[in-house]
Amino acid sequence: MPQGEAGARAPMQLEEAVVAAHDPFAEIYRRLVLEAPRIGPLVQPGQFVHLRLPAPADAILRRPFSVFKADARTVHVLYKAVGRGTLAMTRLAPGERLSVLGPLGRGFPAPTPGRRPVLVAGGYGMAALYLQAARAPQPGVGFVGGRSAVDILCVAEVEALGWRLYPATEDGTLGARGRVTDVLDRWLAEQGDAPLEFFACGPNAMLRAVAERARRRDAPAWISMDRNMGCGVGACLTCVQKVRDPAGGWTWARCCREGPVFEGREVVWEGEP
Amino acid sequence: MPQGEAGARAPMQLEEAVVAAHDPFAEIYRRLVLEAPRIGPLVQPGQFVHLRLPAPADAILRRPFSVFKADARTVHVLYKAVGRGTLAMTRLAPGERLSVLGPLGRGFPAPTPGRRPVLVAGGYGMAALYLQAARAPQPGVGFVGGRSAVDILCVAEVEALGWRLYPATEDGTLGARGRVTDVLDRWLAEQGDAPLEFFACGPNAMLRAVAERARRRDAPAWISMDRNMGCGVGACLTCVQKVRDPAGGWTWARCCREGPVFEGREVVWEGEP
Amino acid sequence: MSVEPDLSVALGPLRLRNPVMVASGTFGYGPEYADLVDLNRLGALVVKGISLEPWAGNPPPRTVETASGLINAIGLQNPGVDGFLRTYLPFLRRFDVPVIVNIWGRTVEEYAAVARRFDAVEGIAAIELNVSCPNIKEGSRTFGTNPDLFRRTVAAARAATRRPLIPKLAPNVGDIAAYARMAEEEGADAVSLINSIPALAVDVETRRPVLGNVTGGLSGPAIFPIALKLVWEAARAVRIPAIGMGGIAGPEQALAFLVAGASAVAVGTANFVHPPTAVETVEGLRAYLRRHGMGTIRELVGSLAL
Amino acid sequence: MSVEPDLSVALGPLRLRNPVMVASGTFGYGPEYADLVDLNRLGALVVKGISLEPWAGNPPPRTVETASGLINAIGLQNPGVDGFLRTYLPFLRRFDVPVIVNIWGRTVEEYAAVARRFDAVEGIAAIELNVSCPNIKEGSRTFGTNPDLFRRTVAAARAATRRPLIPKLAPNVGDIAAYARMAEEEGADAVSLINSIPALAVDVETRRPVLGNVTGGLSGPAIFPIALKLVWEAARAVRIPAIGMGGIAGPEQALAFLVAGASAVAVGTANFVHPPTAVETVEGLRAYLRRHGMGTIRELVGSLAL
Ligand SMILES: Cc1cc2nc3c(=O)[nH]c(=O)nc-3n(C[C@H](O)[C@H](O)[C@H](O)COP(=O)(O)OP(=O)(O)OC[C@H]3O[C@@H](n4cnc5c(N)ncnc54)[C@H](O)[C@@H]3O)c2cc1C
Ligand SMILES: Cc1cc2nc3c(=O)[nH]c(=O)nc-3n(C[C@H](O)[C@H](O)[C@H](O)COP(=O)(O)OP(=O)(O)OC[C@H]3O[C@@H](n4cnc5c(N)ncnc54)[C@H](O)[C@@H]3O)c2cc1C
Ligand SMILES: Cc1cc2nc3c(=O)[nH]c(=O)nc-3n(C[C@H](O)[C@H](O)[C@H](O)COP(=O)(O)O)c2cc1C
Ligand SMILES: Cc1cc2nc3c(=O)[nH]c(=O)nc-3n(C[C@H](O)[C@H](O)[C@H](O)COP(=O)(O)O)c2cc1C
Ligand code: FES
Ligand code: FES
Repeated sequence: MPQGEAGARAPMQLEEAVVAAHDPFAEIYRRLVLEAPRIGPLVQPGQFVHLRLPAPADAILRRPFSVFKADARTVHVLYKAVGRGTLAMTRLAPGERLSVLGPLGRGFPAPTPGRRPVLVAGGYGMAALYLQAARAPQPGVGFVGGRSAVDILCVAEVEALGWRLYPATEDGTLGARGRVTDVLDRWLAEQGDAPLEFFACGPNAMLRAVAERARRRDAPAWISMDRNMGCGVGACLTCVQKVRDPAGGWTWARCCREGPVFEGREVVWEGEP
Repeated sequence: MPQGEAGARAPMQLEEAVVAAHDPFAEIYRRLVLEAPRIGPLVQPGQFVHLRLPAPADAILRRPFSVFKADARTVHVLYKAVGRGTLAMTRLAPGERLSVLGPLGRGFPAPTPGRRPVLVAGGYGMAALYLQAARAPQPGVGFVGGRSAVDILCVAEVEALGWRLYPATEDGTLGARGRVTDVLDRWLAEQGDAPLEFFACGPNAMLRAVAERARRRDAPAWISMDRNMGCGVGACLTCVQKVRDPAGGWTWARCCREGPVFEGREVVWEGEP
Repeated sequence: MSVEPDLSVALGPLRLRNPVMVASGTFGYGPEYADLVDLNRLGALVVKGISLEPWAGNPPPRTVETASGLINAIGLQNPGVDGFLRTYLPFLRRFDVPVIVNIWGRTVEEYAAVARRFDAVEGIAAIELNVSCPNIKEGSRTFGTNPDLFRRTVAAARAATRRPLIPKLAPNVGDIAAYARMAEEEGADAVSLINSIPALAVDVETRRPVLGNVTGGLSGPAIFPIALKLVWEAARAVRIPAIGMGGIAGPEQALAFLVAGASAVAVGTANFVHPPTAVETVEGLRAYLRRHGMGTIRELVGSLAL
Repeated sequence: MSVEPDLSVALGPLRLRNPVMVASGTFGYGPEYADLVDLNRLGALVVKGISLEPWAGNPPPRTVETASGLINAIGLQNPGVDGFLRTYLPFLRRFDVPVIVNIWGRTVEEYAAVARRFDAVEGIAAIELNVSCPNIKEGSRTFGTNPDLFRRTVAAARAATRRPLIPKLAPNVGDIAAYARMAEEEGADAVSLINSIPALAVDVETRRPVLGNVTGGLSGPAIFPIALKLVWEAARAVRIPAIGMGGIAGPEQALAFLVAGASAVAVGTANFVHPPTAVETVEGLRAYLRRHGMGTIRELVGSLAL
C-alpha cells in the first residue's frame, strides 16, 4: 500500500530544457548537458530527472536518469544507449528542446558527521553518486565495479575531489580483477570498527551485498534502487519495492517517490519474508 | 470491383535509397533527390514512388509522390510539407536512407503523334508533368495555376524544353490573374479545331474542367487523380475511383494501379450516374 | 466583443466547470501531481480504485510499453477506504475540485459496502464503479462482462448511496449499448468508458509473460479509435451522460469524444507523459469554441453529422 | 554441424512449409505483390474476402491512420466467386503456395453457398470464414458476436465443404474462448484471430466521420497486445490449431503469437508498409530456432511458461 506522502522537498518542475552539449563520455557513455535553470538549482544528490525523449512509437513513456551534475543553470546526465529510448536519445543535437520533469525522488541524505563515506558503484551508478561525493563535507573512499575498463565511470572526477577510488573489473582491464564487493571486502577487513556510511548505486545483487556488509557493521547503507518507471512521480504504482513496515510486515514503497534511495535495512529483498 | 490486371509494365522495386540532395525548391516546395539506381531507369512519366518516411507514430503508412525527374541513378520528387509525414520528411539529411517502392501506377501515354500536347497543372501537378514534357517528342504548351506566385512550379524548367507556358495566379502575382482554366479557355478559343491532347494533374475540380474541355473538342485528356493511398500497389483498395465499365455501368479503379492517370472519359465524376 | 465560451457540463446532478477530468489510476490520489497541475483547473479528479480494505495489488513488473500504448497490471493496489480518508481526503479538501472516488469489490456486497462508506463522506462528488478492471482475478473480471452480474452490481451500489453513481464499462463486450442501457435502467447517473483493454505481453527470449500478473490492460493513444467507437455507441443508446476516455493526448481526441456524444472526458495515460495534458486540453477546447463561434461546449456534445 | 530447423506446421489436414501467412485483405489476390515477394516462400496466402456475387464495398474514404494503427472500411469489395476464379486463380495456380480463400455472406445460406462453390475448386487449400468483418452492415456484423448465429454459420459452412475450414473470430466479444470452442464443436479445422477491431475516426473540424462507412476496423501495431491476449485465450480453450494475427511487424510479434499458443500467424497491415515483412519474418523465426537450438517450430507453440 502506498505510504503517506513523505516530508517537504523542493517542488518538482516541468521544464522545456535546451540541449547545451551532448558528447561521448568515457567509451560507451554519453553526457547530455541540459540548460534547465528551474530544475538545476533544486537537485539534491541521488535525485533523478524524467526525460521525454524523441522516441519511436513503441516508447511513449518518459525515461528516468540520475542527475550526474547540477548547478544553477544546468543538469547533466550520463547514460548508455541500451534500448529504444536511449538510442533515440543519442541523436539529440545541441539546441534541441526536451521536456524535463524533476528533480524527482528522495536522494541521498547528507553524510553523517563522524562517519567516513563509502561509495559503491556499478555501471552508471557512479553518475548517481558523483554529486553526493562532490557535496560531501568530508572526503571518503569509493569502489567502482564493471565488466571492463569501459564500464568504469568518473574515476578522475571523483579523485579530483580528494577521494580515494578503488576500481574493479571482471576482466582486469582496470584496477583489481574481480567483483567490486571483493575489493570492498578486502578494504573493509582493514578498517576495524571505524565508523562508516555506505552510499551505493548499481545492480540489485551489488546493492544487496553492500546492504549486508553495512548491516553486519551496524552502519547505514543508502542504496539507490532503480526500477522501471512509468510516471516517475508516484501516481502509477509501477516502480514498487517491498519495504518493511512498522508493524513488522511489508508494504510497497514507490522507488520514484519514497525512493530511489532507501536505507538498506528498510528493503525486503527477494526471498525474504 | 477490381479490374483485371493491366498489361505488362516494368516490375516495381523496393529499394533502400540514399538521400543525395535535399533542398528548397521555389518558395514552399522542397526537392528530394534520391540515389535509387534500380528504380530511376524504370520510371515512366506520371508514375509515382511510395516513400517510407521517418514518420511519427500516427503516420505508419508510406506516402506517395510523383516522380519529378528520373535518370539512370536518381529519382527526384518535389513536395510541400502539409502534414505529419511530409513535416518529418523535411528533416531528412543527405546520406540518410529511405525505403522507396516504385515505380508505381500507370503514367501518361506517349503523346499522340500529330496532336499538340497541352499540359495543365495545379499545385505540385507540374512535378508530375515535367517528365512528360521532357520526354515528349514534340513540344507543346502548358498552363500552370496556383493561388500565388509561390505555388507555381517549374516554369523555367519547362520553358527550357522549348514549351510555351501560361501561368495564372488567383492573386495576380505571376502571369494572368484568375484561374488556370480561364487562361486555358481564352487560349483554346484561339485554336480552332487544331488537334490537341491534354495532360493534367492538380485539384479535382481542375481535372474535371480539363476533361470537359477535352470532351467538347473530342480530344484525349490524360488526367492524374491523386487519392489518399494505403499500399500503393493495388492490394488494400483504399484509393478507388469510379470509372465507366464496358457494360455501361461503373466500376472501381485503383488510382495506384489502374491510375493515377485516367483518360477523362473513363472517369465517373461526383454526381454523375 | 466575444463572450467567454461556457465550458461547464452536467453529469446528472453533478456540475463540472469544464468537461476534462483525470482518469482513475493515472493521477494518484491528488498530491502526486499537485506541484505541476493546478487541481482547481480540472473538471474533476477521479482517484485510483479503492476497496473496503487495503489491497497489495500485483507483483512487479506492473507496466510495459507497446506500440503507442501502455499495458498495466497494477492490480488495484490501494490503501482501502480508511487509508484514503485518513491520508488523502484532507489534502483533496483543500481544493475546489470535484473528487470522484473509483471503487471496486470482490463481491456484489463489497461494491455496495464501499459505496455505502462513501455515501456518508463529505467532499465526495460522485462514485465511479470500476466493474471493468482487467487486472482483478477472483471473479471480479466478470462484473463488467457478465450482464447479470453487472446489473446486480450497479443495483446494489445504487441502493447503497445517493451520490451520483457512474458505472465504468468494460470495453471487451460484444454490445456496449446493452451495458449502457442496463446502467441507465438500474439508476446510474452517468456511464464512463472505456477502461483499459485486456492485453498480454510476452518476452520471446525467456518465453515468459512480461507482467507479474501475466495479463494487463492496454491504454494510451493505441486504443483511442476503439474507445471512440464504443463511446459513440454507448452515448447514443442512453439518455444519461457518458464520460469518454481512452487515448486522449490533447484537445483533438477530447473534441472527438465530445462530438461523438460524450458529455465529459478523462485524460489517463497522457498524464504520465505530459502532466499538464488535462489543463492544456481545457484551453484547447476553449480555443476551439471561440474559433467556431460556439457559446457553450454543450453545443458540441453528440454533434457528429452522419 | 547443426541441422536446418523444421519450420513446417499443420493446420488440421493442411500442411504449411512455414507458419507465416499473409492476412486476408492485405495482400490482394496474389498479383499485387508478386513483383516484390516470392509467393512460394509464404506459409500460405489468404486472399481478400470473397462473396457469391461481386460486391462494390464502401464509399471512400476507406482508410485512415491512427496512432500505430490503421482503420479500414473497405466494405469487402470483391469480384465475387466467378470473378476470382476467372481473374485470379489461374495466376495463383502458377505458384506452389497454399491459397486460402476468405469468404463471407449476408446470410447463413450465402456463407454455405460460397463454401460449396469453393469445395469443388482445385487449388484451394482451405476456406477461412470471415464472420467478423466489422464493415458489413445488413446484419452481417452479428455473425461473429452472436453465439447462436456464429454456431449456425460454422455448421452450415461445414456441411457445405470438406476443405479445411477456418472460422475467423471477432475480437469484440466478452469471452473469446467460448467462440473458439463453438468453432471446434461445429467441426472447424482451425480458428484464426483476430480480425480488425471496431473503431471510429472523427474529423473534429467538420464534425463528420472520416470514413465513408462511418466506422471501420483497427489493425496494425496498436492492436498487437490485444490480439496476443485473445489468441492466448482461444488457443488454450481448444485442441484445434489457432492462427494468430494482429499487428505483426516482424519476427518478434510472430514469435510471441507462437509462444502464446498460435500454430501459425498472419501478417496484415505490415504488408502495406514493408512488403517483405512475411518472408523476413520466416527468416527471423529460422534464426531464432537456430539461436535457441530448437529443431522444430512446433516446440515453440504454446510454450509460454506461466
Ligand atoms: C532512478 C533511475 C535512474 C537512472 N539513471 C540512469 C543513468 O544515470 N544513466 C543511465 O544510463 N541509465 C539510468 N537509468 C536507466 C535508464 O532509465 C534506462 O536505461 C532507460 O530507461 C532505458 O530506456 P530505453 O528506451 O533505451 O530502453 P528500453 O527499450 O525501454 O529497454 C531496454 C532494456 O533495458 C531495460 N530497462 C529499461 N529501463 C530500465 C531500468 N530503469 N532499470 C533497469 N533496466 C531497465 C529493459 O527492461 C530492457 O531490457 C536510471 C533508471 C532509474 C529508474
Ligand atoms: C499519386 C500521388 C502523387 C503525389 N505527388 C505529390 C508530389 O509530387 N508532391 C507533393 O507535395 N505531394 C504529392 N502527393 C500528395 C502527398 O502524397 C501528400 O501530401 C502526403 O501524403 C501528405 O502526407 P502527410 O503525412 O504530410 O499529411 P497527412 O498528415 O497525412 O495529411 C495532411 C492533409 O493532407 C491530406 N492528404 C494526405 N494525403 C493526401 C493526398 N494523397 N491527396 C490529397 N490530400 C491528401 C490529408 O487528408 C490531410 O488533410 C501525391 C499524392 C498522390 C496520391
Ligand atoms: C496505470 C493505470 C492504472 C489504472 N487504474 C485504474 C483504476 O484503479 N480504476 C479504474 O477504473 N481504471 C484504472 N485505469 C484505467 C484508466 O482510468 C482509463 O480508463 C484507461 O487508462 C484508458 O484511458 P487512457 O488511454 O487515457 O489511459 C488505470 C490505467 C492505468 C494506465
Ligand atoms: C485494408 C484491410 C482489408 C481487410 N480485409 C479483410 C477481409 O476481406 N477479410 C478478412 O477476414 N479480414 C480482412 N482484414 C483483416 C486482416 O486480415 C487482419 O485480420 C487484421 O488486419 C489484423 O491484422 P494486422 O494488424 O496485421 O493488419 C483486412 C484488413 C485490412 C487492413
Ligand atoms: S513510476 Fe509511477 S509510481 Fe513510480
Ligand atoms: S493504395 Fe492500396 S489499392 Fe491503391
